[in-house]
Amino acid sequence: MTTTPTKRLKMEGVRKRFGATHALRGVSFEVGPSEVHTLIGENGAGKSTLMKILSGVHKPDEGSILLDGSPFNPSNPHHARMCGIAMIYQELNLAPDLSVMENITLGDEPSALGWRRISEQKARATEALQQLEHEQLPLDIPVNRLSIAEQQVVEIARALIGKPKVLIMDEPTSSLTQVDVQNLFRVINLLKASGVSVVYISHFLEECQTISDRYTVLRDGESVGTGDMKKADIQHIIHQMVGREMKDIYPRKEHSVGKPALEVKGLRGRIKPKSASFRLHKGEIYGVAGLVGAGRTETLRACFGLDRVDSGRVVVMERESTYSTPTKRLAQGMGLLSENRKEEGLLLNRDLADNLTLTKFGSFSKFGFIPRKKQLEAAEHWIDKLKVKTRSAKQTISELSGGNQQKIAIGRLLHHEADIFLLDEPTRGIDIGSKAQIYSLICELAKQGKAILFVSSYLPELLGICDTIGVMCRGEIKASRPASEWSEHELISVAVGQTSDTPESQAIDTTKS
Amino acid sequence: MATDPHSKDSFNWKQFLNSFGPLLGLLLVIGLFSLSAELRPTFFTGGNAKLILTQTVIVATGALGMTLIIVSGGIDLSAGSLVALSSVVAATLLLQDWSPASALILTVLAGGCIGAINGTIIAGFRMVPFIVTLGMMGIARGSAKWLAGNKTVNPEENALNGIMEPIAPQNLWPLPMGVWITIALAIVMIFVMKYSVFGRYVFAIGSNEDTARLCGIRVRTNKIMIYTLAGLFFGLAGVMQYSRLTQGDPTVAIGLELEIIAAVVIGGASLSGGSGSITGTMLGALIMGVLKSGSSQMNWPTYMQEIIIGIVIILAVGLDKWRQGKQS
Amino acid sequence: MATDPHSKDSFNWKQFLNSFGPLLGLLLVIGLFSLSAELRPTFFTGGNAKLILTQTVIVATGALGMTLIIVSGGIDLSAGSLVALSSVVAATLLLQDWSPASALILTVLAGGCIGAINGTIIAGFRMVPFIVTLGMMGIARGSAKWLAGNKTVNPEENALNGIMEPIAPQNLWPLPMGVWITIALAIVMIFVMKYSVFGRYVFAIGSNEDTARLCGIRVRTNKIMIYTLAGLFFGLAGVMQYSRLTQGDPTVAIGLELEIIAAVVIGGASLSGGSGSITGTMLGALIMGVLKSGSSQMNWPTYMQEIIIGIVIILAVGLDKWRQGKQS
Amino acid sequence: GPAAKDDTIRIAVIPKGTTHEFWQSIHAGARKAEKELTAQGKSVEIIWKGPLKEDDRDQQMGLVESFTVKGVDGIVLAPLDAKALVRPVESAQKSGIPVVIIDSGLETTNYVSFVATDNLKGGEMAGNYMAQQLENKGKVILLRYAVGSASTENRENGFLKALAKYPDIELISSDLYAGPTRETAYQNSQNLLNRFGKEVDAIFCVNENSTIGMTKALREIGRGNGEVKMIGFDAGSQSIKDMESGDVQGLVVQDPVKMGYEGVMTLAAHLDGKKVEKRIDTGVVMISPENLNEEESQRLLNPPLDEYLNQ
Ligand SMILES: Nc1ncnc2c1ncn2[C@@H]1O[C@H](COP(=O)(O)OP(=O)(O)OP(=O)(O)O)[C@@H](O)[C@H]1O
Ligand SMILES: Nc1ncnc2c1ncn2[C@@H]1O[C@H](COP(=O)(O)OP(=O)(O)OP(=O)(O)O)[C@@H](O)[C@H]1O
Ligand SMILES: [Mg+2]
Ligand SMILES: [Mg+2]
Repeated sequence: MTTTPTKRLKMEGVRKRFGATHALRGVSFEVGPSEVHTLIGENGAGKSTLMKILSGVHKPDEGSILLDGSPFNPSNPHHARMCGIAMIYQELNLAPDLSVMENITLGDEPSALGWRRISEQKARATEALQQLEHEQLPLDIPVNRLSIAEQQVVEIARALIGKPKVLIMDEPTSSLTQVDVQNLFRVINLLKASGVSVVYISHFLEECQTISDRYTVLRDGESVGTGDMKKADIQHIIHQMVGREMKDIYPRKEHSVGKPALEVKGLRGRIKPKSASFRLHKGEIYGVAGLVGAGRTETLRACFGLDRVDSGRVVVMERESTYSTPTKRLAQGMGLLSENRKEEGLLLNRDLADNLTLTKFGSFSKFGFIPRKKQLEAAEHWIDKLKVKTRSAKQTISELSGGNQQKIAIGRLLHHEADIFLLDEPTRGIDIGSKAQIYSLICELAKQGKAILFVSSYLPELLGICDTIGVMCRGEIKASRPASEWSEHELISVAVGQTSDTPESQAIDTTKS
Repeated sequence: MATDPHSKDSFNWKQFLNSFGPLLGLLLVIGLFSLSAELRPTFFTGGNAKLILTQTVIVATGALGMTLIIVSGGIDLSAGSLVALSSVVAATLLLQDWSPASALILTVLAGGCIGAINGTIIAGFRMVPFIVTLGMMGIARGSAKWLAGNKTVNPEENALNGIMEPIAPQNLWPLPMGVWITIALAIVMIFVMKYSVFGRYVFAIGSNEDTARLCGIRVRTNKIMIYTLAGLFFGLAGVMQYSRLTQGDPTVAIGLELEIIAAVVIGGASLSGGSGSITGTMLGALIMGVLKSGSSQMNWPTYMQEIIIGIVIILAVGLDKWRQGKQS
Repeated sequence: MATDPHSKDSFNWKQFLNSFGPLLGLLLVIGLFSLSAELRPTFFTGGNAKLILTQTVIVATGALGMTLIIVSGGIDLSAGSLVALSSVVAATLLLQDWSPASALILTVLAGGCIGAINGTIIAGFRMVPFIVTLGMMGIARGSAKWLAGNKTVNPEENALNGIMEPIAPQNLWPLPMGVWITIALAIVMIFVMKYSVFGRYVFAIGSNEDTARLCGIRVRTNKIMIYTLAGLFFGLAGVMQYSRLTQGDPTVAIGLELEIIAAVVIGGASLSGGSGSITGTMLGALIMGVLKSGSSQMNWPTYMQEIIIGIVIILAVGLDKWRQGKQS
Repeated sequence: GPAAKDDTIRIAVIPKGTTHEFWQSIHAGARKAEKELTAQGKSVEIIWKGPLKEDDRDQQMGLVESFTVKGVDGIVLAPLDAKALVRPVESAQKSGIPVVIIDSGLETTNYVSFVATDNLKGGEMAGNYMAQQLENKGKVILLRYAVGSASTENRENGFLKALAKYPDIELISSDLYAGPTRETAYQNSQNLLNRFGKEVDAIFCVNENSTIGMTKALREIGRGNGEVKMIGFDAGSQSIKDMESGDVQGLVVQDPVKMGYEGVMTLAAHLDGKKVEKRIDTGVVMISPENLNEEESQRLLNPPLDEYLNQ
């Protein structure tokens, strides 16, 4: 199947420049029908750019595209869609005020003489949701009332309804949990069986190996390798990707656990959490697992003073301080890395220096004024330390790739010299090299005695670096144990609510390690 | 996947408030004036209802177009100038012996043309609507004065004068034709906004333009259509303005755009786009109309009217904000 | 990726255009008027430069405050009414025998108070600035008329009258005090916007309010401060307006807010917040001033002025858009 | 229409605006009439209401309409436009509400009476007086007021008509409009003078605001004090000061108090069933530094507003 003579899609010598940045410097890439093809590469390697060229968002500077053997030059996304190219973008793309049904059928409404045929629209949307086993999603509520994961499901559903020839998925699973990932894989396999070509982008290499037939590796805007995924050696792919060997991405640095830094008891927010309790110590990495919608994000936000606390207690550094604001929390040395950096986390049209030093201008300000030189020096220090790929500290942050943006967001907490780090999905959308870097950074921090709360939907990383893992389900921490006592399977079964048969489920407030 | 928060219950509540919020506002304002014993006997008469409707019709017609624009995430500051220009165009055409029917059509089309220019600049060059229409505000006003030769344009008595003529001013019936036209157009627009593909695209573009583009909606074309359609409405409002004054007046309707925008926003639309409704807008226009008419009949000094209308605008939108807060 | 070593080149080009874009615009407009042989002898005189500066000063002072607001992602439609109200307040205080100095201070503070009310409503209830200030526009205008008793307020000759008085109008020097005050304040504001923590917060809030909140910036407090500070500037502009007319006039400065906003936007600020500069704003105000003065001296009819200013607004912002497009 | 329940006669007086001193005087005149009629044992109530935005025709129409629906006993109106207000006025008349027009004309005869200054005559007076001041030779400027206002247009026409008789007087600018406020008038004056300030010999401004604005601008370029002959229309308190200091050479002055007074009295007489004149001229007077201090001038220039308005 992987060597069918007529390729569905063939891209050759594609080049693209954004100002001074060469995003693509000659990429060649082929996909056959009924093939799942993975694009692998570090952050900023050019994966999204390549796919955006295919879907008509960007125009290539050079290069040719052949679709089913004939030249294909999409002038806009509409054109590409008409030609059978569907794409799920890396960043969520929904019209928040429109309903679930309208978002699923957006741009391709069944209509007669310009009037919508609502029953058919409903049928199509329902069918797509059924495929993803999410038929319980109400069709008529605006999507801004869904959780991020549910929104992602809506996005995937949209890509399914057009009966595309080529389906591009740019990190579709970055905010999905295991269960939904399995659903997605089932759908991909169905599509594949019906002849659809799927281009799959993900930083989870195991995932890629499960689902893909072939792969192409991009490095610095060039395609550096392609091959059969099933037969490939992961270490070899990583080598091609980052240009060096990567043996152990989960570092084990010795760190000792000290006094309690953050203690939460029966915390209750407006909707979620219902009653969250945990205890985080200095020098500890505390992981929080759970299904999407379990209320992990809300717990962090309530702790940080961003959302209202209805009842319960928060004790910071052994001092009672339940009701608070982000300003006070930051002053207490607590920092939050938000789940959605684009909407809450970065000043997209400001430069890196401002973004990095925003919470702590104070450290170099005099009489309320900031010496720009010192600010830039501080920024460059962190840019070097975190190996951020950028022209200078004065570059606008929106011009960086997603992973590099994430590094800046983390860099801000480091610059702030926080003692308690609340990290909400810190590795979402980050390549494996950068991930390893962030893991070692986190361990480094723990070694320095910082307390780290690590929320993630990617279980291997939780198991890999955490000292303790708590599992959240329906707004409560159901169980909390040392990481060594958890297996991936157990984590999932607690997360989906099968806690009755696990004796440890009572261990809510016994966070000890 | 936990979907408990979206219970059917809260959904109906929202629906209810969304449709009845502006209606409650209207009743509140009417209630306010019914408190005055002095005003009651004259305020609650058919004649006064007709008066308010007639005085509201121009704002309401403009607001139909503005709703489209605001829902799509834009704004149009040139609406008032465009109404003035259209009133001059209509009068000039009539003066040059065009038939009332063709003058009507040509004027409405002229409004559409200027709307199309707005739309083309905004969509084609991706410029901020606020600025483009601020510029157009001056251009249209200046052109109106130029076309009118810096005077008012006074054609002979003709059929167009009748659109806004209140016959039998003491009674509710018959309503002037203009009122019926606006009601009919409002009904058409309710359907367009709710059930047409175009209507949904307007919401999609206002809600998230990038998404709309990536989903293959022709954002540029649709935006041009939105501003053109709005321009047609402003042109029609201009004809009505002509009919009301029985003259083309290049200095009329200064600041009307703000009144129109206020009507749309009081009606529940959000200036950041993506939400709003024609029913709400019509109620918003009526709230403004009742308020203006009532406070001018209340023997309050003029400045009190300005202050009170200002306060009501803030309160109306504040209340809306508050009830939306209740929902989430 | 492929981050070519920061090409010093393109960077400077950007810097250059950002600071000199509005300057080029100003030179262009001046160049336009120098084409007229008829105008040249009177237009390029010190006296005329002084005239333009004096006429621009009120817009420029208001624009200092408006820049803050627009950079923070807001807008203030009540600026014009506030200038009128302040002019009445100043005149009334002077009439009641307050000393000029205390009248000046109290008026500026009164402006600050109304700004603070705007800010409190906007930040406290998270309401759209457009609507809140639209309401305040009516409230302030009505209050001005009320305070003035629906008349103009004419105090005796006093020191405040001198702020805007052009002594020796045929020569550039001496410039009226008001011009110096505005220049001094502009310089202070340049530093505040660029180098102060508060200035950075203004940019941060305009760029992404949620992020600002997450980063511990007291968004509410800062917004109230922004609108209050802007109110102080509008109050000062009101004193200047008083000084210009030597009377408090509640009907003055209608539509001034749009002129002020236009100046800020021509100066390179984006209405969606997060960008803008004081230097640009000052140049924007000058562009508007030169245009108005020049075209009225060209004996162009008023409507030509309106049309041309409209076109310039669109072109200026379009050009800005275009050069930003060039950079990326 | 539905008459008032009690026997109070309610008369609506609708000016063009409310902030000019001129309209304050009209208001005083109306109050004076109210007082006199009350003293005669009639119960009369004056309702004084101007459009929300000055110079907004549409709003003034709305006021006439709502007073018609409300059913007042009569309306005294200073129409903002000679044509636009025709329909509401006719509609009021048809509903049995008599209308007296004051200050500016209306293009219909369907009203009770027209009480106003003869503005054409006022303009001519200004033209002739200017010629006399210039000894029939010189360069002059006319600063107009605004589009569509019948009274000021008549003044402008009267002025131009008078000037036509003097071939040696050259009109160097007559295209510029002062605009609605004193600030616009002042700015336009400054700009006009920057261009023509050195050559101009005399200027005529057709209303209160533009007279004050232009005088200020003239004084600033150092050509006040009679160097440029400044002739204005209407007398605001500032203009009188300016005449006293020698910066203004002539002011055509109307009698707004009389206009307001006669407007209401005429309407009251009509309501009593008496026959009234269709046209009542309230007169214009040329005030110059010579007759400034005469008693008649002082009565016109400093009407006893407080006596009637602050009660
Ligand atoms: N704006 C909103 N309005 C109403 N309900 C919301 C809103 N945002 C989230 N919810 C609800 O709150 C629940 C929890 O949200 P969320 O998915 O963010 O939790 P989480 O455990 O942090 O998941 P994640 O794995 O995405 O971090 C969801 O079920 C969702 O329906
Ligand atoms: N609109 C743009 N303007 C300027 N530079 C851009 C733009 N889009 C992408 N780039 C640059 O192009 C390069 C490739 O970016 P791209 O988003 O394709 O990377 P990616 O492989 O998808 O990375 P990630 O895994 O982080 O999503 C990056 O260096 C990025 O900074
Ligand atoms: Mg990407
Ligand atoms: Mg989450």
